[in-house]
Formats: sequence, C-alpha cells, structure tokens
Amino acid sequence: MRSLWIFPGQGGQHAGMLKDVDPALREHVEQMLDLKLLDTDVAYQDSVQLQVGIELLQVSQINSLKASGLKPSLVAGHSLGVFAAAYAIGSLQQDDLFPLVKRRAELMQGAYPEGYGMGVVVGMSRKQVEDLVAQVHSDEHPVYASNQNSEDQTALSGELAAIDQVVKLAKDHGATIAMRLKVPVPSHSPLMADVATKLSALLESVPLTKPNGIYLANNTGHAVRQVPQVEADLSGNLAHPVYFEAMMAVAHDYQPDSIVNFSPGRPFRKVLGQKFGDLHQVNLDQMSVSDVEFLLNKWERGTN
Amino acid sequence: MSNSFVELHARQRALALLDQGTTRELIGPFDNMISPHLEPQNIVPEADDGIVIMKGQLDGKDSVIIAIEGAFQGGGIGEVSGAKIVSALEHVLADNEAGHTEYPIIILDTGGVRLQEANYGLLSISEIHNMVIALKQYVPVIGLVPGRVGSFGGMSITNALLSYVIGTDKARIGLNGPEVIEQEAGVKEWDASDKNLIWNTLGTKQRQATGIIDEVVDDDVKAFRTAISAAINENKDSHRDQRGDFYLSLLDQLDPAKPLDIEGYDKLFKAVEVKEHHLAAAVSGSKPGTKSRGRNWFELLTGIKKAQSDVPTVLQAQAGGRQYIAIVPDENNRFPRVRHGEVGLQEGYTVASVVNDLIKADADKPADQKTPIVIVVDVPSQAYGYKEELIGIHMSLASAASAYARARQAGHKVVSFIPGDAVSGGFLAQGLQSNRLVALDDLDITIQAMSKASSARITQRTIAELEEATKHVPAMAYDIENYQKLGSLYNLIKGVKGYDSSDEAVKTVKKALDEAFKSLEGVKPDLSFRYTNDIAVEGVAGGRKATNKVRALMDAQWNK
Amino acid sequence: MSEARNWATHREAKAEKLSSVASLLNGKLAKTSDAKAILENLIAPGDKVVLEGDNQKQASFLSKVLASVDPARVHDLHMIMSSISRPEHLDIFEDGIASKMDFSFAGPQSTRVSQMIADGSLQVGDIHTYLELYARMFVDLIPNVVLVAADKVDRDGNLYTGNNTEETPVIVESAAFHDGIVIVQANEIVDKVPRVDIPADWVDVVIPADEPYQLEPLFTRDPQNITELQILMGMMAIRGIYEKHNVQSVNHGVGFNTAAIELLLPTYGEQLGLKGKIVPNWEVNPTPTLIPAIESGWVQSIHSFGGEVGMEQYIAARPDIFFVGPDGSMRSNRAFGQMAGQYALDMFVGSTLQIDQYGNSSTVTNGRLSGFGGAPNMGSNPTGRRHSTPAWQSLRPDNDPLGKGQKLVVQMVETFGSNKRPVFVDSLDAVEVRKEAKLQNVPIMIYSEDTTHIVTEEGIAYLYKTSSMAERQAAIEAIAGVTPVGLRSNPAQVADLRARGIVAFPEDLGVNRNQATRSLLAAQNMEDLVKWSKGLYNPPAKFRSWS
Amino acid sequence: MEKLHFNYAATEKIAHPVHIGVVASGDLEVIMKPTTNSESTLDIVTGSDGFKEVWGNVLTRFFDRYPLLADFEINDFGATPGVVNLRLTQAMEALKNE
Repeated sequence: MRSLWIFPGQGGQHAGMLKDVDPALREHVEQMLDLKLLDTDVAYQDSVQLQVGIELLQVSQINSLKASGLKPSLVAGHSLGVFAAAYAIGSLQQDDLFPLVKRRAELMQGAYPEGYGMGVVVGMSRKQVEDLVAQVHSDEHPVYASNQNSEDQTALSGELAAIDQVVKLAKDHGATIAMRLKVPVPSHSPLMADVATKLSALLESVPLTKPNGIYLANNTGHAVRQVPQVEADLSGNLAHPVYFEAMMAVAHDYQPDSIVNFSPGRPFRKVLGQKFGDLHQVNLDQMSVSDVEFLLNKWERGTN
Repeated sequence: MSNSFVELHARQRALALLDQGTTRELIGPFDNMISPHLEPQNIVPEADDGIVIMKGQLDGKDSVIIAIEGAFQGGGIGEVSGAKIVSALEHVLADNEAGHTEYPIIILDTGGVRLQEANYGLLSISEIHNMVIALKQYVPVIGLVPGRVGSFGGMSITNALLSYVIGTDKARIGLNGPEVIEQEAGVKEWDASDKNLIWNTLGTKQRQATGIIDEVVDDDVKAFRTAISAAINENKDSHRDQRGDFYLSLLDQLDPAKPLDIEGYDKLFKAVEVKEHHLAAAVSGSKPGTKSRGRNWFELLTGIKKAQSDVPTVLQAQAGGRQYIAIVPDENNRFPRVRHGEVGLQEGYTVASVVNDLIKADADKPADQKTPIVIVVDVPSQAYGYKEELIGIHMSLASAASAYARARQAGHKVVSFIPGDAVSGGFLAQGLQSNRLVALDDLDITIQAMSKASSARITQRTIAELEEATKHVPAMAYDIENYQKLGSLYNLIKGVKGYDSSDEAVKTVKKALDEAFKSLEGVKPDLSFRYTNDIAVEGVAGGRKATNKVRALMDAQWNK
Repeated sequence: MSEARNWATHREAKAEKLSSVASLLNGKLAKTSDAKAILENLIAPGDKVVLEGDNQKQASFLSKVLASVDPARVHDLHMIMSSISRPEHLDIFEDGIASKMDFSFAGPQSTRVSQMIADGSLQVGDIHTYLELYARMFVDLIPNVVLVAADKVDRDGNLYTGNNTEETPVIVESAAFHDGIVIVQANEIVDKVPRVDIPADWVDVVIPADEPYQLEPLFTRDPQNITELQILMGMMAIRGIYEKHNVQSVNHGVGFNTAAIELLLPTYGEQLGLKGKIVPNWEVNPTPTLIPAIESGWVQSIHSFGGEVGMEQYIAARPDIFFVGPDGSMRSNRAFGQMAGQYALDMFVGSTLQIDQYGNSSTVTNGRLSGFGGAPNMGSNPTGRRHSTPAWQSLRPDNDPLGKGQKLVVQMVETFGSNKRPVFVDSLDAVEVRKEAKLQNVPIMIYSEDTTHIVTEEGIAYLYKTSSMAERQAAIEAIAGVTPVGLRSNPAQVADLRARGIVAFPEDLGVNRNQATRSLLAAQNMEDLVKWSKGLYNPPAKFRSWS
Repeated sequence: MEKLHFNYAATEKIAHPVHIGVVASGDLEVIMKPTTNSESTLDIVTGSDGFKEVWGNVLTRFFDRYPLLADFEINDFGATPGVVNLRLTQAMEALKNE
C-alpha cells in the first residue's frame, strides 16, 4: 500500500490517552527521561508532560503497526508531530526522539511570559490574513500569520493584544471564525527563533538517516527525501509556519491509497476531506491497532 | 423516459402521487410551525420541519400522504415533525372510525430520530408506531421507501409495521446504519466504508428476497401510483410484525458463532422449518443470572429468586395478577451482541410471543379483566451486529412493539417500570408502547435515542463536547431527571435506586405501580398522557408545547 | 571540396545502441526483468525522451522502470510529455535522471510541479498546447527515445493500441522516421493482434509489462452529482447558443456543465423541437453521459481523442456512431482529435476555475501549475479558417465584406466555486504563478479574444457582439454575480446590454428557471445510464449506488 | 449559524405567498409573503457565518433587477451565492407564472 501517516501535534490530548501504550516502552521512556508521566488533565497543563505524552502515544502506535508489517510511504507531522513522523519514516531513532521532545517542551515553557499566544482566522485566504497582519504588526506589538491548516484557515502567532486586533479586523472583513486559541506560546513564528537555534544545536549530535520514503516538511510544505531538510524541519519548525495545507496538496500528488491518522484527536478531518475526498482513512483515535491492521490489509487485498 | 420519483423532494413527491387538483397541504411552510429546538443548537431550521402532510385523492380514493424530506437533517424525526405525523395519522384513524375511508401513505426517507431532538424523536416514533398499528384494523397503511436516505433507525421499525412497503433499488433499509455498527461493535463486525457490502446487505434487492420489503418498482412516478393502487385495492398486508415463529425457528437453526454471509443467509432463509414458539414462565434456578437492574427488579417484583428461563435473556412470569416481562443480560449468550442486555433478534420475537400468547389467552375477557402488563425496562440499546442487520433486527423490535401496542389497544393496561437504561430501539421495543412510564430517580439511568459514542461520532463531536452540549437541553439529555422535564414520565420514584433490594424499596415501587395501574382505569388506551399532563402542557423546561401546538393546528386545518 | 560528411550519424548511433542490447532481445521482444538494463543502454545522458502519458493512459510500467535507472548512467534527460500524471514522472527530476521538461498538462501533479520549479529541481521548456507539443516533436523537439504503451503486441512487434490509441501514433512516428528508438510496454504478447495500429517495422523493442498500463475513467461524470444550477445553465446554453447559432459540430470539455447539456438534449432539447436540427457531429471522448442522446437519435457521429473505461462494449455495438476498426473496437487519435477541434468544429464548450475582468480564463491557481488539457487548442480560433457552416457564419460581422466568421468558444461557469471563492476575479492567479515559476508566458488557458460566449447562472454574455474592451467588460460584469467583477455592474448598463442582445437572462431566452430540476435530466444516475445502454455500459465499481 | 436581517425598497407587490427550495446541504428555502409594509423585509437564518456582506450584495443585485415587495423568510444551509440567486429568482418566476 502507499500509505500516508499523519501525526497531529497538541490539542487532542485527554486524560487516559496513554492507557493502551506499551507498558515496557512507557517505563523505558520514563526512566530515560527521569519523568513520571501522569496522564491526567491536570498534568497535561504542563508542556513536558503533554509533549512527551503525545510522542509516547504516537511512537507506541507506530511500533504496533510496524510490528504488524505495516509501514508508511509518506509521513506528515504537524508541529510536535514531526518527531514521530521522522521516526516513522526511519530518519530518527526512538531513543533520540524523547530527549529531543522533552528539551523542546522545556524550551517552549520558558520562552515567553504571559501575553503571547496564538489565534486563528477561518474563511479568508492567507493573502487576506497577511494583509491584515501587516496593518497591525510592529516590533513592539509583533503578530505573524503562521500555520496554514487548510486553504481558508490561517493561524496567528504573536502578542495577544496584537492578535486580538487582527481578530477584530478579520471579523469586520468577513471571516467565518476569528478567535484566540488556548495556546500560551507564539509558536511557528520568528518569535521562536531562539528556541529553534537551541534545538538545532542539540540536533547536531543526533544521528539522522535518510528517510525510507517521503517526509513532508512543515517549514516549506515540500516533500523531502534527504537528511538536511528533515533536520532543518525538526529543529526549525517552531520558528516557521506549518504549511500543512501545502503538505497535503503535495501528498495528494503522490497518490496515496490510504491514510492513517495517529492519535490524539482528529484535527485534520476537514482538510483531508477536501484534499482526498473519499480516500480510505483509518483513525487510531477511534479504532484499535488491530482494527486498523484489519482494514489496511482488507483494502490491500482489494476486497472493498 | 421515466419520470423519477426518487429525484423529487417531499412536497413534489406528495403532489406527484395525488390526482391533480385534489391536493391540500396541512401545516405547510407558511404556517410558521418550525422546530423550537434547532436554532438554540445552531442548526438552521426548515419551515415545514421536514414533513409534508398532503390530503388529496389517489386514483379517486381519499388519501393522506405523509412525506418525510430526506434532504433536511437526514429526514430525522423531531418534536414538530413527529407531532405532524402522529396527529395526521390520528385524524385518518378518526375519519376511518367514523366510516369515512381514507388511505394513509407514508413516504420514508429518514435516518430515524433527529439527534438534536433525540428524546422527542424517540417518543414521537413510538407514537407513530401506535397509530400505524391502530390504523391497520381499518385500512392498509402503505409505505414507500424511494431511496437516498432510505429507512433507518426507529423509522425502520415503522417500516416493519406497515401493511405493505414499496421501494426502488436505490433504497436501503436497516435498523442501525453501518457507521453506527462499526462504532459500537468494531470495524471487523462491519466495515462502514465497504459500499458493496452495504448495498448487498441493506439494498432492496436483498431485502425483497428475504421479506423485508414487499415490492421493488422502477424509479418512476407512475410505477409508484400503480403499485399503491394495487396494494389498496387488494387490501395487501404482509403482517411483517407477526412472523415470530418463522424467525425464532430460523434463529434455532443458525449458529451465531459462525460467520454468516448473504449467500449463506439466503440458503438458511429458504430452508427454515417453522415451529411454534412459546416461552414458559421463569422459575427459580440454582445459579444467579448475570447481574442487572432489570433482573434485580424482575426477581423482586415476581418473587422468583435466581430466575431462569428457556430463553436466558427474556424473563416472564405472572405474579399478583400481573404479567411481568424483562429483557436481561446473559454473559454467555450464544448471540454475542446481546450479552449486555441489548435487545436482539431473539429477544424481540420472544417478548412478542409472550405478549401475543397473553392477548390470546385473555381474548374473551372484558377489557377491565385483561391481565395488566409490567414491562421491566433495562435495555442499554438494541443489538449492534452484522447478522442482526442482515436478518432484519428491526422486524424483531417491531414485533415486540406491535404486540405491546395491540395488547394495550385490546384493553390490557400496560405500565413500563424503568429501573435501568432505556435507550434507542431497545426502548421502542421494550417500554415505549406502555400508557404509563414509571422510573426510578436514579442518575445512573441512561435514557436516550443513541449511545453517547455513536452520537458523538455522527455529530462529529467528542464525548466531552456532547455531554457539555446536552447537559442543559432536555431534548438531548441522557439522564432521567431531564427526561422528566419532557412530561413523558407518569411518576419518578424518589429514593429508590436500580440495585436496591430492601423491602422498603420494593414496597415503594409496588405502591407506585399500583397507583399507575389505578390511573389507567376508565382511560382511553392510547399514549396521550405523555403530552397532556401538566409538565408537558406547560413546557417550562421542555415539555411538549410544540407537540400540542401542532396538534391544535392540525385539528383546525383537517376539515377546512 | 571538404571531406565527405557522414549523413547517417543518427542511424549509426541507433544501430550501435541497439546492438548493445542485442543479447537481451529475442527478435524485438525483451524480458520484463531486463527492462532496466535496456533503458540504461538505450537512453544516453541528455537525450530527448518522450514518455507516453496523457490524462487517461499512462506508460506506467516504463515510467516506473525509468525512475529506477542508475542516475550515474542516465541523467539530465530532456523529457517531453503531454501529461505529468504519476509521482515518478517527477521523481526522476529529484534524482537527476532528468532535468528539463516540456509538457502540456500536470493536473495530478500540479502542486509538486510548482514546488519543484520554484526550488530549481525542474526546468521547464514550455507549457504547450497538445498540438504545439506534437508538432514540435517534428521540428525542434525530435526525440531520441520514445516510451509508449500498447494493449497487445504480436511476436513480430505489431502493436494493437485499441480504444486507447490516443497519442501513440504521433509519438512513434516522430521517432521511427528520424532514427529515434521506439520502446513499447505491452499488456500482453499475442500470436495475432486484433488489428495493427502501429506496424512492427516502426518498433524497436517490446517489453511485456508487469501489470496493464494505468487507465483512468477520467471523463465519467456521475449524473447524480449534477446540480440544478448546472441544469439551468445547460438550458440557457441550449436555447441561447446551440439553437440560436444552429450549431452542428461540437466538442465538450470535461465537466458537469457539459454533462448536464448532454443529458438535457433528449428531454429539454426534444421539447424545443431541436432533435435532428442541432449537434449531430461530435469530437469528444466517449463519455457515458452521451448514451441517452445517442440512443434517442441525436448523434450521428463521434470521433474520440481516447477511450473511456467501461464504454468498450457499448462502442463496439454502435459502429455507425463511433470510429471502430474491423475488429469492432474503437480507434482513437488524440492528434487528429485536436486538429478537428481547431479546424472542423463549430463550437467548443468548456469550463474553468477563474475568469478575469477581460474574459481571459485559466485553471492555474496559486500553488498549482496544472497546465491544460485540450482546452487551449479547442478553445482557440485558427485565424486562417474559412467555414461555411451556419454557426461560423453567424459570428461574421455584417458590416465588413471581408469579415470572417469565428468558431464559438463558450465558457460555462458558476460565479462562485463550491469553495465559495469567486470565479470572476480582477487578476488571474496565473499572473502570480508566472512570476513564481519564472515562465515566459502567463499560463492562460483560453484568451479573451477567442472567447465568444460566457454562460453563468445569471445569464449569457455574447462577447463576440461587443465592440470595445469596455463593453466586453460590462457584459461580463452583468453576468458575474456578486463577485468583485460583477459588483461593478450597474442596472442601467445591464438594461442596455440586454436590449441590444449582448447579455441575455433566462427570461430573455424563454428559459423557465422552475423547470431547472434534476427530473429534467435524461439520466439521473449511473444506473440510468446502464439502462439506457441496454446493459452494454459497464461502469467502474466506485460509481455504485444501487442494489 | 447566524441570523441576518435586511430591508429593501421595492415596488412590485405580490398577491400570494410562495415557497421554493429545501434546507438541504448547500441549498436553502425562500418564503415570500404579501406584506403591508412599504419596503421588503428579509429574515435570514444561515448556517454559514461571516457572509453578511455577500448576502447584502446578492440581495442588492436581486432587488435591482426584481423589486418584489414582500416579507421574505430564508433558511439557508450553506448555499453558494449562485444557488441563493437561483432560489430567489425561481420564487419570482413562480409568482409571475401564476
């Protein structure tokens, strides 16, 4: 099968999401990081608990699918999800992944005091949003157009006051939805350049290998097959918008025959529907690994 | 060229069937009878709430078309739409009772209950079932399933109750949609993305071959008119709700542990040797049965300890001059999909056989001496499974609903006692045909049209979002206290819980049941209590205000 | 006199290449497993290579093999392809096997093409119309190697290309007579081909493919998805264009608008009494939505660019209508089809994603360099043409004795796309794309000057009647709905344009909007088409929606 | 979901109420009722938020061409401007053809 595996970032987490994670893997990670994962809603207020928890869940799911002989042709991570994506396509090793993710979370936690975050505008083109952002942005009150999750959905990152101004402008100019998001960090914008630089230094000592398929890069929206581009994406994605819409458009050109949506949540339902129509999809958030395996094998046999 | 019937919307379908110049629409789009429940939930309403009621003549015969608009909210039945159907059917019944022959024709294009008004929808559908059963004593009630949405959910039970059903090959019929089965029972039970399997299982071709639909016609207006006229003239009735012996025999000859495909089922269907089935009263056994609130109260109320029955999931016995019937879980049942107390193929037909036997036994008694019936309601849902749909579980539920309704209409007083869950199709079969609902005030009781997981999936929300959204909307809530705000309960018994077994608790419940039965003396054996009591009429926190508005408007418009 | 020139260097080079693979050939036949070695030996760095692949039929086996060759041996190829359709068509650029591309259509790969041009991994020669691309294979893009696909090949190397002959003849001809090498992938090797579509002596190497070539049911439109707006527009087009101009021959683009017209002819067209009067002759792929029109006697002839999956049996049973070989199966030819579109047809009707305020249209939108299919040829007006048909003549200006008629080029669009984005825009995205991709020309699909009519749900703009660009713009504004372009329209001007017949609304054409229902379609779903075809049409499984 | 209200100056009185369309996905229903007001009123319930300006444009264009004096009720389930215009003009035609 030509399968596209998609790894979401933060947002869909919930207490108890780690209950099906391989206990040996969980213990191994907890020991390695010297971190007890609590898997509660309160714990997920903490960046480290949250990010390590999500990546543990995704890695565990990847391992189960691979143990059943399944593998991806293309991978797409969103933000935090890039690490699991790089692991799934064979570029990043499991034991290198977790320290990186933990460090990333720590750096993000310390990066910005109160007053910064993200927002979203739905129902306008990126160009339109960028024009509004340009009216508001200044060095003192920075705001940027960041992630592009679908054609008509653009995220904002920056100072909250500036975001609010853009939100207001967007509403006045016909946005369907324009609002602040509950994200305490201005991710995926130049405001995170420092974090990216620190992460990049850390990555230098991590051995990466050539992907065994197509890696869809957040920072460019391009399909890449070489180590330097993967590395740039892993280190720099916090400082760049996630061009998810472009990633999915490119993925479409590769004509995958199935999509596996990893947990937690299922945030890309809409854009995947737009890009891929009724292509076979499975969702680990709703199905067991064995169900997913059953479906992928059935489709491969062409009995559907 | 044919003149497509499927392509038409509800109003056009009604107009197309009736003779030109004879039509009159009742409670139409200019009457401002929109659903009060949709806008508060951010759903755009429709002026006719998706139901078209049209009087007129079909080939010169007075007829009333009830057409469901499948394109609006999937043809889902809510309070207004449900009340439009029920009140129209009531008038048709009254006209027929008064000697004015009038033929009701229902065009089904519906997924069943409208999720945003789930509790209203379920009530309405049970009221529709009641009217269809009553009407069949006078005229055939014809159903059409042209196709697009098809006929699903609680309305598939309606489908099974109708005298004669006509469809095209673009229609599908089933109780649970494949998506719901996949959600509830896993993708290995049924892969909802497998279009071929869906059409081969639920499509009318297969359904006609196995008695679920009576006639498949070309998608053509004239073909429908001709088929309807023939059905009326020949007074056709396939008695689909009274085939219990056939299906119980079929189930005896089926091994539920083995996979069953369509070919295998067709073979089995043709080879069934029909035997009569009667269920003996439960007796005290040596081992306790699978624990449940339904079993707990069946045993407490009948005094039969560790009750055991030839059909392990259905307990029946008479005690104190009353007939008690409960559907209970059986953790080792040979049908895996009923092990938690769900109403499956065997349960519906077995319950029907018990009630039918009782109706027969009491046939010659005057109404006030017929054995009263207590339905002990603890049904987490209907059974979700591939085999269940292939065989047609909706017919099994229909046979139970039909039996209870006919018993009530014949004069048996029927009270539902709800110590446990009352969900979806299970509730339609085992509970909603009673004239009095008496429940325990126990917040562990789930009462709704669909499980939370399925509802969340269909409405594309998380369970947490769903719970938040429904907490303050009685139309969609899952708890018994919100349910009471609709006015549907006769009595909410305080201070007793589902697993209580103290003498005090039993006494309280018995007293409540006595009182409920007493209230039925000299009362018309219909379901009107639900919308005529004070809570329902005043409708402060829900009630049946819109229902009553629809009913009044229908009264005013019927004979204009 | 200088030393005698060797006039046969190409021939000698070809002979030398072929001798290098002689040990791998049995006559012209190779083994599937030797495909890679054969390509590595027969293709030299820098060669011009044609890889067959249009929007339906793909030499998919050979393209996979080409993507697997050693880039150290085969690199910097100049690819010439009418369609970039498969992922490996671009993989060869990432791996350095190829570096330059001349093409027409890139719909299925349009995002990647944009990105690869932007990051320099793909160098574009030109984005051609089909006829330009084919023509230049005989002028300055003469191929060294061509890679094509056949259904059946006999042991001598005669090719049967059947229903989907398409562009195989023109490609093979460009190489076979200029000492290029012709390599064929075969679905099947047989003792005798049903008919010879390409003779063996034009062919050099035949390789049995590991699986049949890829074939997409590209022109199949499920009538289920035709909307009432499309039906209304179809009714307007039939009244206001087909009938008005007495159109006899037509090409329909791919889309639901034209599918609606095809399904309205036997119903609405019949009501108008137009049967036998309009559109007997078609240059169009055998689209299933034409079946009702054929069966009810509207159509006299259909010539096709290519085949259509599922239509084979139906076509074979209707030899009076289609072009079929003595074996009974259809013969298609894309080059001749395009030529007919340019020079023989009265009218082209198509659709697009964007139209600018002047009437230029394009399907290229931001981030997606899709190129174009047949539309640029079909939708342009060869100025040397001289026709006597009533349609052509009806566009001849009255006041000029030397004035020429014109081919009708009709664009049918809804004013807003399904994504609620306006179709009418001040400036095409294509203008931006040209800058980003550093193209010579703005990728316009059909130019304003060639566009004679635009149909929207609001009405028809008869652009050919306008006498100035300002008037042309006003006519477009009148039917452009509430798009930014349409909002410039004013009621007085609209009234004037209607009075002068430059703009027509449904009521001006006698079209009743309430008649625009799906019931008016001769077939409402795939099953109806199967019934119309008397069971001869066999739709692909994905279209199933009945029991 | 969003509720919108518009008023338009109009001159052509209507004699009967008229109803067109279904609240299906991508579609809408339009009801026009005779009015005693001096201008047309429109009450719109739409499932797509943020399109007030577009609605205004569609209605302005409609009333420029067909100044029907009536009370309008519109229930819209995400129709494109083209579909909105189709239903409005169909209602207009239904009145004229009576």
